[in-house]
Amino acid sequence: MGSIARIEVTNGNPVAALQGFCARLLADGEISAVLAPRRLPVGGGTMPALVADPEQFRDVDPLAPSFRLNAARMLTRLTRGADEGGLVAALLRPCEVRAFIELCKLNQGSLENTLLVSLDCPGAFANADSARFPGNQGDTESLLGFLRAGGQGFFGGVKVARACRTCQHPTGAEADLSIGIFGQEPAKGLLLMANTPRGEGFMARLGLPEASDDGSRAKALQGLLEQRSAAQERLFAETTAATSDMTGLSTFLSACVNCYNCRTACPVCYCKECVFLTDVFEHKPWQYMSWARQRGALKMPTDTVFFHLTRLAHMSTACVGCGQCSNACPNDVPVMELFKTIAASTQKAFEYEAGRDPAEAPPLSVFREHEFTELTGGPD
Amino acid sequence: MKNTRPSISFTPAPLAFKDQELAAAQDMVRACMQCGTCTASCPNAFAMDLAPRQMWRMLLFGLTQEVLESRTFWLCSACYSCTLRCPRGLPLTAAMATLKRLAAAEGDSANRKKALFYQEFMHNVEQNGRIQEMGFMCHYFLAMHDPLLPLEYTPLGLKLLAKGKLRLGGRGQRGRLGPLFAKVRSMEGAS
Amino acid sequence: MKKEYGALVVGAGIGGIRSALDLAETGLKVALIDARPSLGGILAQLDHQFPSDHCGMCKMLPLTQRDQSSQYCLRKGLFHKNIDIYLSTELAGLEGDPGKFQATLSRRSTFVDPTRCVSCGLCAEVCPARAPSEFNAGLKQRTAVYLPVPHNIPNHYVVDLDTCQRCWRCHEACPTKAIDFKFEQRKDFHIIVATPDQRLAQDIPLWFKDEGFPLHPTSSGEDALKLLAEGLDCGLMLLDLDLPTAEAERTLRRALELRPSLAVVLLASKAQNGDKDGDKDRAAAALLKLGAREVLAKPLGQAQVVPWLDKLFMRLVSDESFSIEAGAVILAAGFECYDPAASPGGSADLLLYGSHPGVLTSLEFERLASPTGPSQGHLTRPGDGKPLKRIAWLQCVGSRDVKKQADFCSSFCCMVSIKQALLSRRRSRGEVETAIFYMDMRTNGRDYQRYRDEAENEAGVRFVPARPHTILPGPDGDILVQYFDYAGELREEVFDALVLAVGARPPRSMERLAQAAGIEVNESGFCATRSLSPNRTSRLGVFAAGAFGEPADIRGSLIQAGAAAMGASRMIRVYHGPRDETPEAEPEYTDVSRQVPRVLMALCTSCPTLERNVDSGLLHQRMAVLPGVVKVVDVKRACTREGWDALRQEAELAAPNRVLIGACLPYVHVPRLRELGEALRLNPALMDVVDIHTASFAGRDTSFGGHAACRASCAAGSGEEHGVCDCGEASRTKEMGSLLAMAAAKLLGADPSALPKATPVSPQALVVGGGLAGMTAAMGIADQGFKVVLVEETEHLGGQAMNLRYTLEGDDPARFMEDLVEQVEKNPNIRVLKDSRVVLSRGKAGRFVTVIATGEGVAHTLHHGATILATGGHEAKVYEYGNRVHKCVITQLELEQRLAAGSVDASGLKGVAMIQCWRSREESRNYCSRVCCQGALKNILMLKKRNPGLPVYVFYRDIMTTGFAERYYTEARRSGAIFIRYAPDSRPKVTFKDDKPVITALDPVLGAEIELNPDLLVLSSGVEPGDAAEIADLFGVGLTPDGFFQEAESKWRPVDFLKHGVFACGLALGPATMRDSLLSAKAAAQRVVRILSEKQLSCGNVVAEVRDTLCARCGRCISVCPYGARALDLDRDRIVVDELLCQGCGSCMAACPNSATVLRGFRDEQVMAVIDAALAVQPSAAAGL
Amino acid sequence: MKYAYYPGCSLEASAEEYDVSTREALKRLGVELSEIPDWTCCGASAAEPVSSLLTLALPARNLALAEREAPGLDMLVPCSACYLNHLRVGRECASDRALPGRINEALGAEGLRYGGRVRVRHLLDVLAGDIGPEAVAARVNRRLEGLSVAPYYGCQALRPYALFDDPEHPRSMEPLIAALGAAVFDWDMGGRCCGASLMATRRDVALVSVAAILDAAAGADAIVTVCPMCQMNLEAYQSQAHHADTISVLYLPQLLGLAFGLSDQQMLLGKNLAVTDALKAKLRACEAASA
Repeated sequence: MGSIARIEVTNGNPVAALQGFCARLLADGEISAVLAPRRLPVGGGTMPALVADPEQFRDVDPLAPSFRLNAARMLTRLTRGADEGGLVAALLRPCEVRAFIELCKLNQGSLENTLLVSLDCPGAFANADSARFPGNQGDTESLLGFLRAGGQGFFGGVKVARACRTCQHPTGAEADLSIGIFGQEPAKGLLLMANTPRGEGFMARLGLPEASDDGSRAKALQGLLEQRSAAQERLFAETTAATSDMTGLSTFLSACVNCYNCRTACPVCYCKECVFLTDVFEHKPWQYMSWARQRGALKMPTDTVFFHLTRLAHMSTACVGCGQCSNACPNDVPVMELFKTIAASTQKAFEYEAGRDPAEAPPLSVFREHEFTELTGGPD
Repeated sequence: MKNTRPSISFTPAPLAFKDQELAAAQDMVRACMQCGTCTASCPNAFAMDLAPRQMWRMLLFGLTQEVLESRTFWLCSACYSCTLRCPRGLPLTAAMATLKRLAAAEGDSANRKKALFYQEFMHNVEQNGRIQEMGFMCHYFLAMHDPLLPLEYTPLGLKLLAKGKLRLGGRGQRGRLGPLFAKVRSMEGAS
Repeated sequence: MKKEYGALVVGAGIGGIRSALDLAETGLKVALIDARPSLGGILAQLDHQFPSDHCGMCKMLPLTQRDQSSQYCLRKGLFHKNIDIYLSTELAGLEGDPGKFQATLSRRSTFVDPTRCVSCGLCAEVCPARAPSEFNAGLKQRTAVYLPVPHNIPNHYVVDLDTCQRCWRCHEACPTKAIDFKFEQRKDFHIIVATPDQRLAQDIPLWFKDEGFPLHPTSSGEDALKLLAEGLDCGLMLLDLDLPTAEAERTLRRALELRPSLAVVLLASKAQNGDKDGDKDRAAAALLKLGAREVLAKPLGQAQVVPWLDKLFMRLVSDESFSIEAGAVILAAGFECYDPAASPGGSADLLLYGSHPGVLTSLEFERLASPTGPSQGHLTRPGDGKPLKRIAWLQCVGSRDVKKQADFCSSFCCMVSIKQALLSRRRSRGEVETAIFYMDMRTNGRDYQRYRDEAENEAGVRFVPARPHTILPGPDGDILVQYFDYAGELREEVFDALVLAVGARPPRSMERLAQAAGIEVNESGFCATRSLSPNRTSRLGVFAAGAFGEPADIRGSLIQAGAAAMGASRMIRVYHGPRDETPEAEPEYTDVSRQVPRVLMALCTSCPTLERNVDSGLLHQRMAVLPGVVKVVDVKRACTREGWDALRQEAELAAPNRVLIGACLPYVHVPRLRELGEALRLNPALMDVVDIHTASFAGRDTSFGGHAACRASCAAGSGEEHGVCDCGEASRTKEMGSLLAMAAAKLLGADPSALPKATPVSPQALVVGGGLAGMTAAMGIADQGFKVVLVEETEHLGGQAMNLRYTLEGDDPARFMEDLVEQVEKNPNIRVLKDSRVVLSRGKAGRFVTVIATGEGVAHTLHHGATILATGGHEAKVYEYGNRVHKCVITQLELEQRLAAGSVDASGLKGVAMIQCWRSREESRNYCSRVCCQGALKNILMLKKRNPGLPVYVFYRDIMTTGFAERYYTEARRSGAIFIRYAPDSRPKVTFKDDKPVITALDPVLGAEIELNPDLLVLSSGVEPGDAAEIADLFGVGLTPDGFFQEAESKWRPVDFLKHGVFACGLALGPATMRDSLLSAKAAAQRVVRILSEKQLSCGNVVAEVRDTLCARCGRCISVCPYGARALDLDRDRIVVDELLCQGCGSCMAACPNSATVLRGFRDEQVMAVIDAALAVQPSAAAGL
Repeated sequence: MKYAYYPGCSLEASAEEYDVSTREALKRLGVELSEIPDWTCCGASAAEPVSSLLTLALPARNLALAEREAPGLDMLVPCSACYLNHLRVGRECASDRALPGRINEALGAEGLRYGGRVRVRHLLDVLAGDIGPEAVAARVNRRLEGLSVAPYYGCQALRPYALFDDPEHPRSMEPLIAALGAAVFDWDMGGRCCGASLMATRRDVALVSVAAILDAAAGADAIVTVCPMCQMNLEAYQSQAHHADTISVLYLPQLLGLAFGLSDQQMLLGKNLAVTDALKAKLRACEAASA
């Protein structure tokens, strides 16, 4: 376990404390800019922003339970290729850190050019609900209540997004530094833990007071995880039952209009131009006509299930379960539920976990001679 | 035939070629590649203290004393199985016979005793031209100075007598081979 | 007119195929002949080969100019533009001299016309005769008319006359009249019977009355000659030796003058008692020399003469003899497996072979374990099918055995047994117990020791150092093996099966071949070759390839074949003058990319299986309405000559820009598509052949009644609508329709654009390393007219081989090296750069650019087409046992040098001890260095020659003298050296007493500790590679964990790298004797000549391309490409494909989620369209058909 | 067909029945034997351990006599030991150039000269090879139906020089036995050594081999041998090899003679040490059947 420090919270405002933390980071010569969630001027919630001027930190709010999009893809654009001067520090949720690690494995970004700082994630509201939570507009009191409740239970009649309620990775231990919130009194102070050598270096330079982990965080975490894994089992059971055969799957996805928003929002779907947008799927009239005659009637637009099956095939081993696909879906198709369920089984089959370890190669790019022997009929 | 022999140490002096027979025996088995086929094919191997393969090995190492003390070559019944099967084509049965001759000539008293049977046989042939079984057996018992020995052969002797299969007197070939034996003895003596 | 060839290759095993391909790819025309009716030799029967445990024959196929040659499994068959294959053909005679050989070839007819046979198998179903199947090594039976190899393409039946019972049923059963026994020629096959024996003269006409031969019995030779003089068209004369000898001889000589093609058979009465028979035999022998064909013993019996004469007639009429001209000849007749049943020296079935079902030879076990074998690969005992739980392997059966005239080691059986044991362990997941009985486990290839360790330690194969003497039938039907183990205990073990690791023997037809080719044979019966010119036979211009000169494993055979090809190619260049500069014109095709696709569909019909169970009318209608299909025609039997001509006329008429042929065996027609392409001036990539034959079996009951029979039964059925019958005719038509529709959809999407332009080749080669291998390779290339630059790091040429003074076979390496260095420095085509190093190298096959820095700082940039890396190796450093500390401890190399220089006086020594495998074959260097055993033996023989009485003791683990080196091992023992085996864990210990070594070790035979105090200790330190890491990075090639070069494939591409255009040879590839280095150098030279002899290297039709806009540079396609053809171009930040390396395997397409990489001919839309066509989602369905 | 005949010492004394039956059987087969005058002992298995030169000189003397007295004839030797000793002279001289000189120097003592021209033939080789089973069958007038005969070849007739049969699995006697109408007993101990030369020095070791052979022959009516040493060894020590029921042991020519209609007395069956009554009964039955 790396060394631990303490971020003092003055007058019960943890957001201000973190803004000060960001300023100190920027003050360090090596960091050239900080990518952090910033409050939107109107409508509540936050969006990621690349802050280079320390003054601008005043409306940065990493704790707000608003998660409009997964910032991993943004970070890849900042860190691709050779670093042009200085590191980018990034305050990310754990699922964003893990998504970024997956993308780095595919040479889309590089870990060397960034300092990853992850926050304990009590969860966030779905885009539709996030505006209704006062905490998103800077109301510290409701934010403190949200943090103390560890994200569980109702807030103004609304729960956090189902993806967060079933998330098994509330802490970003893979990042260089991680900010501990669970089991702490948000009004008094937060923990800062270093997980990697680079994290240790920065923590030393930040000069924050030493702290010790009295196990309260672990205990809180333990309780949260039990509750969330039960929720996840329910989700898996529900989804599996609903999509066990083709008819079930097509009804599950019947609301889909092929707008491909879920692909755009998905951090690990890294293709520049999805094959479903290319000429491959511009079918000729006679093909539509013969399909229609073949089956009597043809659902339009076609290739809906084909699209989701293809996406599952391509990225289910890299899915970190951040829920942005459901967030982005205009017609509330339960895409997250489908992808989280399938991703769980494929990753288990390959004994692989997305974002767990930067050195672990993605399964489909590795050939092992003696694999799935029960399928291939023996080692020979 | 477990052979946990004590450790043998020797400085590899050039092999003594003073004895013609020893050199001949070694030359016969020099190309042995220790495959063990001869040992396994020998019908009398179970009674041998040194397996034939080990005996050839010691012969090549020049340990003639240990070889001559062993019973192995006396137990060879010249059935030529080993010579037939040896993948190196070595004349193993001839090597065994050579060791018998060597033991009879240079070996200790026990070896000379074992050679008596063959020497008495040849002595009888020299005198009578053709072997006289009765005469030969009597001379052999005398030479062995072992009173109990004749008792072993009496049941067989009586049966042969009863069947009239034992000739008593000589058959006119007396001394025919005298000159030949003398000549051979002089030639072998000289060489 | 005699056909002209660059080279004639005798024997179409892997050696022959490799030599033929290596020559054909340099543009030479090659005639490849084989006595068997099938291709592939022994490898057609082997599925798994060590050390990779897979088959890899197809890796021998050319990587560039792929479309000139077959691109499918080589065990199925081979075709190449420049290779003519003659099967069932033997070399009958060879006259002339290098550059202009006249070879007479005799072809034994198979009585089946290949252009007619559609391999429907009806003949085999009616044939009553049975014979052991050669393909299954006798484990199964086959009929007299049979398929030599079940999976060959094209697959034609052949008649084996010796087994044939002449019932003629196959002739009647054959639907296409392909089997021809020449009945009609019987009536004009006159037979003269010249015999004074009246009774015989009456009997013969009686016996032959219904055979249809015109017979002319004559009582004397004169009458017979009179008939001949009158011009009788006589085919055979039976000449009775009871005629006076003079008359018989005159008749024979005169008859042959009148009709040279006349066959004369002598009738000789059985040797009566008394001495008269002596001269009867002599007379017969004389007449045979004069030209009589054979001698038939009298008295003749009808049951014996009639079949004999029938078969002789069929032979005489059908066999043919023709002659060809060739510049050079390569003999690659391979070897026969030793047959334990027919062992010379009488003691035949000491090993129960033949009498116990569980005793098999290694070839039979290979067939047993093969999925195409008798038991479909299940390890069950032939005969009663009892599953095998305990299997033993017995090494050196028929090898290393003076009694069986085999004082040589067959060099591959140890590895074959390890492979088979490993295979059995793996396939049974460890349930089968395996044990190998051996004397020396010879694993002297580079990776073989690791293979053995894997078998022994991981797979649990038991290695027993003992030679079982007696094999007895076990208690309950199994096998009892008795042997003497090293501890001197007599052991008995029971096994279900015993596999005899049979060695190699010269091919059965060896004397005939040697006599025909005019070459000498060594005393073991193999072709005599000299050690430092391993490929040359005793006759100039005739080379030995593969395992013909010396038993060798696959890697050895392939390297020998490559070297032989180089020798032949150089011989042809030297005697034929400069290469004919005009390569045939590349056929140019019309550009159809602008045209609307017009598909011509040709369906093959009137073949027995196809015609009678498909509704052709409905099929035609459905196909005609497919998008893009303009014409659907029927062609009668496209596989026959007439059928193909009819198809070509149809095509010329319809002038399509796509041609689709529905026929049986697609691969058979692929070579013909090129010919059709030239006729229609249409790129063959726009044509396709689809297999509609298998579809015709769908839903058909096995009885051959076919559709006609069942239609009758259906009609009689209860009121079903006429025409619709349940025997599956409708489903077969639908299936065939969807197959054709899929192929049509694929053709529609075919990419008519021209291929990426061919890369021009700069006709020069770079050789890195001036040792024995580098120089030999350079000479090999330079002699064939190409420029070579030879770069050597040190100041002088020669490398490691300069340290050698004498070899085991008695050659003088010093003089050999002097000549070689002199020739290299004098050769006009070779530019030698000493004391210089390669600094930078870029480019790909055919277009390399390399910068070389010389000692004086001058930088040369060189444009060259190919590179050979021969950086060599050196003696491994040994710092233990007082080496370099005590004067009395030296290495084998130092001993050799001192013995040669005379600084060690052998007669003064009192005793010498040697220790083998020092720091070799164990973890720090886990490979056998292959040269130290031979090094030790040559030193022993030299010491013993100078001081016969000198005691020499050699501590060894396994003496690795493979091939004919075994003879020297026997000689060394016969000279008095004593060999003491030690196990790795009980190594001899060395201490020193007054500066003399004292060695204590356990002698396993005596079971006793022995202590030696010799006055000289010699260590075999082994071989290490030169420091090649830097060179490897420069040229982008890999290294093995031990630092040798990692070749593309250790067996099938032994001198190539995965990166095309870069080759390696000599010590840098792996431990090698001088002979091995010479061979691999020549093989590498020939691979380079293959590239340089092309003006430009064009890639195949199916090559990958990158659609740059879609590519996210994730790099997955680079890591997944098995041929290393893709790389990230850092400056232009794009993924680039080397078309030459790309073999169109499609792995990159599978890995890319975004279809950014595309394979010509397999685009997404195409494949989607094919899938739709498969589901019968076509307009024809739309049209309600 | 005429052969120079060398009976050997034991055929004069303890194996007289082998000599008589050989002469009678061959006479019936039209083979003329002319005994080599003044022949002497060939050294049997005792010469080799005494002197290497004597081992070759003694048989060479008989060969020289045969060349002088019966030029051009093969020498027929019934006893395997004598056969090997005489055969070895030719073989050793072929491989060692100096040897003929030394042998003739020794034979000089009696004015004899060994030219190496005579071919040494074993009785079994002549019966199976030159005469052949058809000629034997033609002579049979008392078919030995129902008799199960185990062919025993011994060692030195087959090894180390395998001239007329497979040294590991000998078969040559089988067609002869079949020609007599008898059944060939199926066993694979035909070529196994009976340890005869050890009977005098190490009887315990030799008895083990004898017991093994007799056990394997259980169920056969008789064992047929072609060597007096094997015959003596198998018939004389049956009780000492604690072999329960004795088994008859005959010489091959004796069997031939019986089948040719000769009486027990003519074949000196009395002299055999082991002829069971069961065998005699069966012979009588065959006699009756063919009368």
